[in-house]
Amino acid sequence: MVPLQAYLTLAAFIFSCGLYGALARRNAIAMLMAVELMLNAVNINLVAFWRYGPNRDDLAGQTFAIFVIAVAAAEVAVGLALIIAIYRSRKTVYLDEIDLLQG
Amino acid sequence: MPELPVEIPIPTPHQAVFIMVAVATGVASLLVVTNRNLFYSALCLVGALFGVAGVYVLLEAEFLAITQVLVYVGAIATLITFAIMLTRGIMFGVTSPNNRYMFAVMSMALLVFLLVAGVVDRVPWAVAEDLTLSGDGKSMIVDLGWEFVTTYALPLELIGLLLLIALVGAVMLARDDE
Amino acid sequence: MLLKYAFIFILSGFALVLPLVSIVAGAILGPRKPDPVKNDIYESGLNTIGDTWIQFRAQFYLIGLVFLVFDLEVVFLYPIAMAYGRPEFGMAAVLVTLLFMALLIVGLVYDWRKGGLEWQ
Amino acid sequence: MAEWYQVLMTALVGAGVPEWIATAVALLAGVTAIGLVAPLIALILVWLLRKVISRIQDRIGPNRVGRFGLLQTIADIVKLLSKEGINPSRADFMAYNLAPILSVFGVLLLFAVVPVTRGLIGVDINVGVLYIVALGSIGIMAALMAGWGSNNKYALLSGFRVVAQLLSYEIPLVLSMLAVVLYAGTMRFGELAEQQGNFLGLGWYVFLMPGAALIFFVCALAESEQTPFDLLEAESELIAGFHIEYSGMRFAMFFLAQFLGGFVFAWVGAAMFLGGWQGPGVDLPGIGGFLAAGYMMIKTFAIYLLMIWVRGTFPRLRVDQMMSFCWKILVPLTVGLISWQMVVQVLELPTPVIAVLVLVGNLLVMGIGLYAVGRAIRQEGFRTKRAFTPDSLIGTMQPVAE
Repeated sequence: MVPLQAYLTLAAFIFSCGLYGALARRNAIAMLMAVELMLNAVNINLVAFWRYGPNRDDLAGQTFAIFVIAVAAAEVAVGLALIIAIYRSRKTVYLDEIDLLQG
Repeated sequence: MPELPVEIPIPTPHQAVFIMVAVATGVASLLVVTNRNLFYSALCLVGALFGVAGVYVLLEAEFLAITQVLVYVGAIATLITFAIMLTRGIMFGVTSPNNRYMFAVMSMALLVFLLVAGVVDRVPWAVAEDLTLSGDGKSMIVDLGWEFVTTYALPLELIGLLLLIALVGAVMLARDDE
Repeated sequence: MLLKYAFIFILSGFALVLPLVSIVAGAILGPRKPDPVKNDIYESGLNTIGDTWIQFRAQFYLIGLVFLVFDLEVVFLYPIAMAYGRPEFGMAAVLVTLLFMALLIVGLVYDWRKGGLEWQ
Repeated sequence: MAEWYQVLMTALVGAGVPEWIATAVALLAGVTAIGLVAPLIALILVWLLRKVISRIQDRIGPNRVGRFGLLQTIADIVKLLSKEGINPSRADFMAYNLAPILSVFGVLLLFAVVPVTRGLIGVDINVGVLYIVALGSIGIMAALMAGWGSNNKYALLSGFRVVAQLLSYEIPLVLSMLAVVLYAGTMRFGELAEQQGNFLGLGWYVFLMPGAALIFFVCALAESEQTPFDLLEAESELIAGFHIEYSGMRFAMFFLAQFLGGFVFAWVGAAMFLGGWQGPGVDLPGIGGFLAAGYMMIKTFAIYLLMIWVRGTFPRLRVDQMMSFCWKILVPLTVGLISWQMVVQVLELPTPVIAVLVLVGNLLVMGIGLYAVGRAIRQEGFRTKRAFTPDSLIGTMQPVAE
């Protein structure tokens, strides 16, 4: 059997990758992809805790993971639509060039 | 032949498969955030999402694994690829540069990983003694569906509402206004 | 259960190797005489004009959007359909499901009215 | 009922082989069987398609290489092997070369869950029905990569269309399969076939749910890119579709994936609606198993022949017609069907009454669907008399005005 720590470490690694990508990329789509990675890392943790936890008949971990996937999908849909709309008016997807609020 | 100072454990097939899947997933997700070509990033994202589906299978959550493939690989990755194609001028070369905080962020992310990994290793997790699953996989899916319409009925409706709002908002944003 | 997925795992390795081997075999057995005209891309026999990656309208994105929403509906509906086998599954549960489906149908109708499904 | 790998493993362990070697040998044997059978099926399918289409078009078809032209496909493979694999200029190496591999990958994986007979299913997983749909999305990714990587406007446009079409038709496909899952209460192909075994093995779901079966068939045609939904490779518009820049073995891979994809959908349809391996006499000792496997193959090939027949007779749809048909007719109909079934099945009624009500709902769905299609065709008749704008055909090819 694989120890629980192995899954958690993998999730931590994926989360750190996502964190780096979300903060270091200039391209908004690349940032969204990084956020997806972070959400996936969270899901791995949820399912791993469900699997190794004391009460596996309680499916809260899995249910929550499915809800996370649904919310992530909604986030991607709106996020990408925003990016496309901004690209149409400003011709850029680089976040540091989008400074609508600076007047 | 001299004795090795440390005994190298031979992994069971389960562990060997986990190591393969974990390494593939980790490398793919690292490539997602380091690749300079956005389209390749998206391809690596698909690989990483597949790897996560494999992790779910190893955790014996097969419905979640199939959901992962269905939603992430089937829909989200495709939408992201679409958006990449819709929003760029020239696709060759560097399409996904890093910003000026890159090195600071990199060290921070590394720090976060080391911290979490260290903590994960030291915490005495309350892992159950007996790890076999009760019932077959089918009863688990049935229970999932039952949970959706009873315990989680309200979250289910909220998800439906959220999706409706997301659809309406996204259609308004992305429509071509002639 | 894991034994079944081990089979799929092995099969996936095989399914990658089979086309790879065929393509490599084709590359080895076939001739290789590239020249600029042959390697040029074929667009109805005309010389290609401009950049290939011209911009596309957002129509395709809108289709993908509706698909995403319905895909998620499917993810929730399949377990609910399986749960029909439980004896305590009653009218209240059906109403919850129907309300969930109705919400998404409202989204589809909105997209329809707004012309998101028209192909111009 | 023991599965094939359990039988094989028990036999090997009985012969004194260690258990882990027995497991490995059993699984590898299964994989090898799929790997051998799938290309063989593809050979037969290509030959069958050519022969039947020729007959429909009043031709003879291949008849030179081997008896009845049976070896023609092998000759074609030799030809394709000896062809030059052309790398188009400025094509993206990774995307261009990965696309054909991925398309075959996605289709071969589908063979893991389709049933042959009782106990002879690659693996009978609990999510079998969803597995088919989920892995179909690999083909979408492959088409998108091929279209994008080829550096060709037609290929890219076709790649976009593939995605739009396959994504759209996945929804009514998966909902029509949901109708069966809702009634049967299982997603395993083995159990689905078991449940259709009443009435001498003729209690097939196609008699109970003709509407769902019809919608499944239409969507299967669209998902496997067959006529009348083959405008992804329409010669007159897109030359050859997303694989226009492919030659030699790389082209053959797309070809293989397309044929096997259509066949797998026929197989799934036979398993879900035509009773799988069920038929008269499958419970007989001895020959029962062979009869069952025979029934399964006959049903699958029958559906595939139906697909070829459609291919030989139907004209091709336009893009806008195709999308409207999916989203404005098929999706509302399937959602209505599911809702009807959900309400009917929860009522405390005797089983025959529920069956009759489900059948009534399906007939209603078929009626409404055919009426809607008929009305659309009549409207289309008026429309084509007006001068049509070529823009509507080229569609999204125009660059966005700056």
